[in-house]
Amino acid sequence: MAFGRGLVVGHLVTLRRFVRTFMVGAGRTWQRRGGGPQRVDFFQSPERGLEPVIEQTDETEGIFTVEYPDERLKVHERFRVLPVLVYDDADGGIRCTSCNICAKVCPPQCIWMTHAQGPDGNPVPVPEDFFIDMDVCMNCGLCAEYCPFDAIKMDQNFELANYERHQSHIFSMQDLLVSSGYYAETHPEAWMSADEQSERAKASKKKNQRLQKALSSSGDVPRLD
Amino acid sequence: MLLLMLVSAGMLVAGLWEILIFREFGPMRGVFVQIAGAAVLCAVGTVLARNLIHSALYLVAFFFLVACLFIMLEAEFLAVMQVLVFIGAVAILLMFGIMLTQDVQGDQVEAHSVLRRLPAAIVAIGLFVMLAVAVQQRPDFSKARTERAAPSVAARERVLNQMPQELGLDLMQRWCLPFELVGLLLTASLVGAVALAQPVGSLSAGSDGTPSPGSLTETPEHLSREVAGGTHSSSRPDLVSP
Amino acid sequence: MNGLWVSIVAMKMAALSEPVPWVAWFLWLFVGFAGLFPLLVAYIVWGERKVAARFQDRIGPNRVGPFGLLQSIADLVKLLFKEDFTPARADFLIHALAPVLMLISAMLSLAVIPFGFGSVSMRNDPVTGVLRPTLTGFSAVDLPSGVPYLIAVSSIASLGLFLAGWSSRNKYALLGSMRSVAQMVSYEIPQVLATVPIVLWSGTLSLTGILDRQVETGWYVLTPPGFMAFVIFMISSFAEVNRAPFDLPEAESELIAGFHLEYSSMRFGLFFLAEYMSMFAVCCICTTLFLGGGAIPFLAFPRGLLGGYVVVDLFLNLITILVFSLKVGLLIFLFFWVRATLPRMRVDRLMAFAWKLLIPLCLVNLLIAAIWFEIVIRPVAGRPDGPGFLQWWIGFGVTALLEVLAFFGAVWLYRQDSEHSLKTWRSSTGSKPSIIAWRSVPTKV
Amino acid sequence: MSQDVPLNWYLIVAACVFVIGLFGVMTRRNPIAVLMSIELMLNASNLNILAFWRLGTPNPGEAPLTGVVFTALVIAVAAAEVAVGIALILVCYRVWKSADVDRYDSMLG
Repeated sequence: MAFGRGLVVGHLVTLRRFVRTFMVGAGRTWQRRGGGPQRVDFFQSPERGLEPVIEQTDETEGIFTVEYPDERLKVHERFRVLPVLVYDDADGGIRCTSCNICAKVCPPQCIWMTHAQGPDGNPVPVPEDFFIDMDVCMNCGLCAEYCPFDAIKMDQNFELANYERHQSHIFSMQDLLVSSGYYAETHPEAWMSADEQSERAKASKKKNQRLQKALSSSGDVPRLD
Repeated sequence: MLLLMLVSAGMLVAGLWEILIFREFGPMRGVFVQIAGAAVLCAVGTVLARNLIHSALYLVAFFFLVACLFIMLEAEFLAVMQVLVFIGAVAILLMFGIMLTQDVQGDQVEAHSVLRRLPAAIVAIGLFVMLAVAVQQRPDFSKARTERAAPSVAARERVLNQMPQELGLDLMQRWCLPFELVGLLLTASLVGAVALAQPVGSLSAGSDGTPSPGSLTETPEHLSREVAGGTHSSSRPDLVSP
Repeated sequence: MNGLWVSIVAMKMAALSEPVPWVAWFLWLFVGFAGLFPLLVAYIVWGERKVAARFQDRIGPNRVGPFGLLQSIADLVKLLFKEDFTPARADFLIHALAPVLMLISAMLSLAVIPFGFGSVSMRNDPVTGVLRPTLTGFSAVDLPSGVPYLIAVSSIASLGLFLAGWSSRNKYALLGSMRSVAQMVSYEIPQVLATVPIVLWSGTLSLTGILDRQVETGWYVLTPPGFMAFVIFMISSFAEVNRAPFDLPEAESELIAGFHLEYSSMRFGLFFLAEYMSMFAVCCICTTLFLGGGAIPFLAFPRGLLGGYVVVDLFLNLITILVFSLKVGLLIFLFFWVRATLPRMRVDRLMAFAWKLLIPLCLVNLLIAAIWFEIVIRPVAGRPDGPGFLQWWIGFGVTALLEVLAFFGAVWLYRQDSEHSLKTWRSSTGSKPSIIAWRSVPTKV
Repeated sequence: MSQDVPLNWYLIVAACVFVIGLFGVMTRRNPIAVLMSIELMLNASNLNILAFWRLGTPNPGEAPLTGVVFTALVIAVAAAEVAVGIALILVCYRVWKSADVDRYDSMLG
C-alpha cells in the first residue's frame, strides 16, 4: 500500500525534466538548436543545410525545439507537396507534351491544360498553358507517377500561405515551372538514379524527334511561353 | 436593474444631503445615512425582486452593508463573521437551494397579487409606526454618544481593541453554556440537514428502494412512487454500465 | 456623476484621516493595487508559461520582446481589443458583475498581507499581556482579525464564480460553476482548519502579530504540526484557486471552459487576472502564516535594527520584501510544478479527498498542535530566551511521531473506505464497473 | 468613530429592515424567498442588539461583551436555520413537486 509515494516520485520525474532543460546544452542558451541565423553568433554559423539538427528519440533530454520561421528542419527527399513542371536548364525546353494523362488520372480533377497550336492550326506537343488548383490538389502524386515523359514532378515547397485565394491559388504555368537544376538540388537521389538518367536521355531524344517532325511539317518554330 | 439605479441614485442624494445639511454633525452621520439607505433599498429589493437569483443578490448586498454598519459600531470581528457566514455560506446555500428547486436556470418568476400584498403592507407599516414611535419616545436614544458623556468603561475599551481574544475568553467562561448549546444546535442541524436531504428511502430502506413505514422522510402514498423513481439513482437501470 | 461620487469620497477621506495616512492610502491604492500587483500578476502568467514550457522540454514565449517578456502585455492588448460579447439571453448586469467580484475577492485578500517588517513599536503581547517591542508590518491595513477576514473575502470568490456560471445561460457554464462552488465550499474547511494551529500558537488573529511571533520563535513550518498544517493548507489552496489538479471548474476537455465559457474580451481577461491574482494572494498568505514572512532563515537579522531611523527602516524593509517575494516565488513555482505533473481529479474523488482525508487529518493535527503548544510554547510564554534545546527536541519528537501515525492512519482509513464503497457499488450494480478501479491498476514508478 | 450617530437612527433602520422582512414573509410564495426574508429579520435584530451594546449606556458591573456574544450566537443560529430550512424545502419540493408555500397543505385538515 502506497502512501503518496507515487505522487512524490512523479513530481521528481517532472522536476528532473525541468532541470535537465537547463543543463543539456547549457552553453547554447543563445543559440538556435535547429540551425538558422543565430541570435548571438560568437562563432561562424554553419552553412544553410549543414546545421546540426537535434533528432528526438526517447533518450533525448533538454530542449530540442526548432524555432520554425527562423530555422527549418530539412525535409526528406520523398516529402512531397504540390506538383511542378520541370524544364531543362540547358535549352529551356519543357518535357511536357500536353498529353493530358495527368489530368485524367488526377483524383480530385485539379489539373487542366491547353494545347499549343502551330500557326497553321495543327496541335504542337507542348502545353500552351497548364493549371493546377492548389486548393483542390491533395498531393497524392499520381500525376507524377503516371507521366510518361517525367515532365511533372512533386515539389517540396510547403509554405503556400497567401493573402488572396481566388486568383493566386490557381497555379498557371509560370507558377509551376521549375528548373531541372532546382529539382536536382531538392531530389538529388532521384535525379542521379540510373532510371531517371536513362529516362532523361530517352525523353530528350524522343522530343527532339517529334519537334523535328513538327518543324518539318510547319516550317516554323513555335514560341514557348 | 431599476432598483440598482435607485440604490445608486439614493446614495448620491444621500451624499449631497450630507454635504449640504450634515456637515456640522461630523462626517459619520452622512456615512451612516448612505450605508443605511442603501441597506434598506437592498432589503426592499430582496423582498420585491421577481427573479429569485436577483433577490438573493440583493440579499448579499444587504449582508455586506450590514457588515459595514457593524464596522461603524466598532465590531470589526463581527463584521468579518457576518461576511464569512452570511455571504460565504448562507448566500451560497440559498443559491444552491434555488438551483435545486427551480428549473435549471432558476429564473422562474412568481406573480404578485395586490390582494396578498395590501394587508401585509398595512400590517408592516403599522408595526413600523409602532416601533418608530416607541423608539422616539425615549429622548436619550436620540442623543449622540459624545453628547451624553457616557462613562468610559475601561473594560469596554479593552474589548474593543482586542475583540477576538476577549470574545473567545468570554465564550469559554461567562457564556459557556450558550456556547455549548449553539455547538449542539449546529451539530443537530448538520445531522438533520443531511438526514432530510437524503434521497427518499435511502436512510432506512433496504436495497429495494421502498421506504419503510415510519421513516424520517415518509411521503404521502400517492406521491411516493414518482419520487422514488426519480431520485434513487442506484436503482436506475440506465446508469448501470454494460 | 461618477466624479461627484469620487469627490465625496475624497472629501470624506480628507476629513477622516491625517495627511500622512491619506498619502499612504493613495500610494497603496494606486501604486500597489492598481499598478504593481496587476503587473506582477501579468509576469506570473509569463513565468508560468516559461516554466511549464521547460517542464515539457519547450522554450516558451520568446517572440515578443527579449525572452518574450512583453508577451503578457501583448495578450492584454489583444484581450482589450477583442469584441466584448454577451449572450443574448444572459443577465447582463450579473454577467458583468461576476468577474469583478472574483477580482475584488483576490485583491481584498492582499490588503492585509504584511509584505515587509514595517517598523517596531511597543505593544501588548497577546499571550502574556506585557508590553514588548512588536513589528508593525508593512501592509495596507493591519486588521486585528486578519485571518477570518482572509477567509471571508476568499469566500466572495465562490459567489462570483457561481454568478458567472448562472448568468451565462449555458449548461456547461452552469455545470462548471455548480461543481466549483461545491469544491470551493468543501476545501474552505480544511483551509480554515489548517490555520487554526497558527492562531493557537501565536494567540492573535492579526497577520502582523503572527509574523512577529514567527520572527521571534521560528517559522511555523519547521514544527511537525506546522508542517502538516502547511501541506494541508497548500493542498486546499490549490482547490480554492482552481489550479491543477483541482481545476474542475474550467475543465477544458469536459466543460469546454467551465464557468467562463461565455466570456470574451477583457471580461475573460478579468477572470484570468483574478485566477492568477488569487494564486499570488494565496502564496502570500501561506508565506505569512507558515514561512515567516520576510524573515531570513535562522537569523533574527533585521529585527533588532528596526525602529531607529526612517532611512534604515526603509532599507531593511526592502530586504525583507525581497526575501518575502523570494519565498512567494518558490511557492508559485510549486503551483507550476504541480500543474505540470498531476492530471485532473475526478469530481467524486475530489470531494472524498476533502471530506474523508483532509478534514479528519486537520482535526487530528489540531490536537497535535495543542500538544506542541503545551510542551514547547506555553511553559516559556513571556520568557525572553524561548524554549530550551531539550524541550524543543522533546516536543519535536513527540509531535513528529504523532503526525506520522496520524498521516498513515488517515490515509489507511481513506483507502479502506474507498475500497468498501467500491465493493458496495459493485454488489449493488451486480456487474463489473466499466471504469477500472484505481487499486486494480498496476502502479509502476 | 461611530460616536456621533445617535442610537435611534440604528433602531429606526433596524425596525425598517425588520418590517420589510416581515412583509416579505407574508407576501412571498416561494419558500426560499420566505427564508431570505427571515434572514433579513435576523439581521435587523442583530443590528439592533449591536447598536444597543455599543451605544446604549452600560450598566455598572455588566459583562463588556454581552451584545457581541449575543450577535455571534444569532449568526450561528441563522446559519443553522438556513441549513435545515434549505433541507426542508428540498424535501417539500420532492414531495409536492412545487416551490410554493401555499401548496404545502397536507396538515390543513
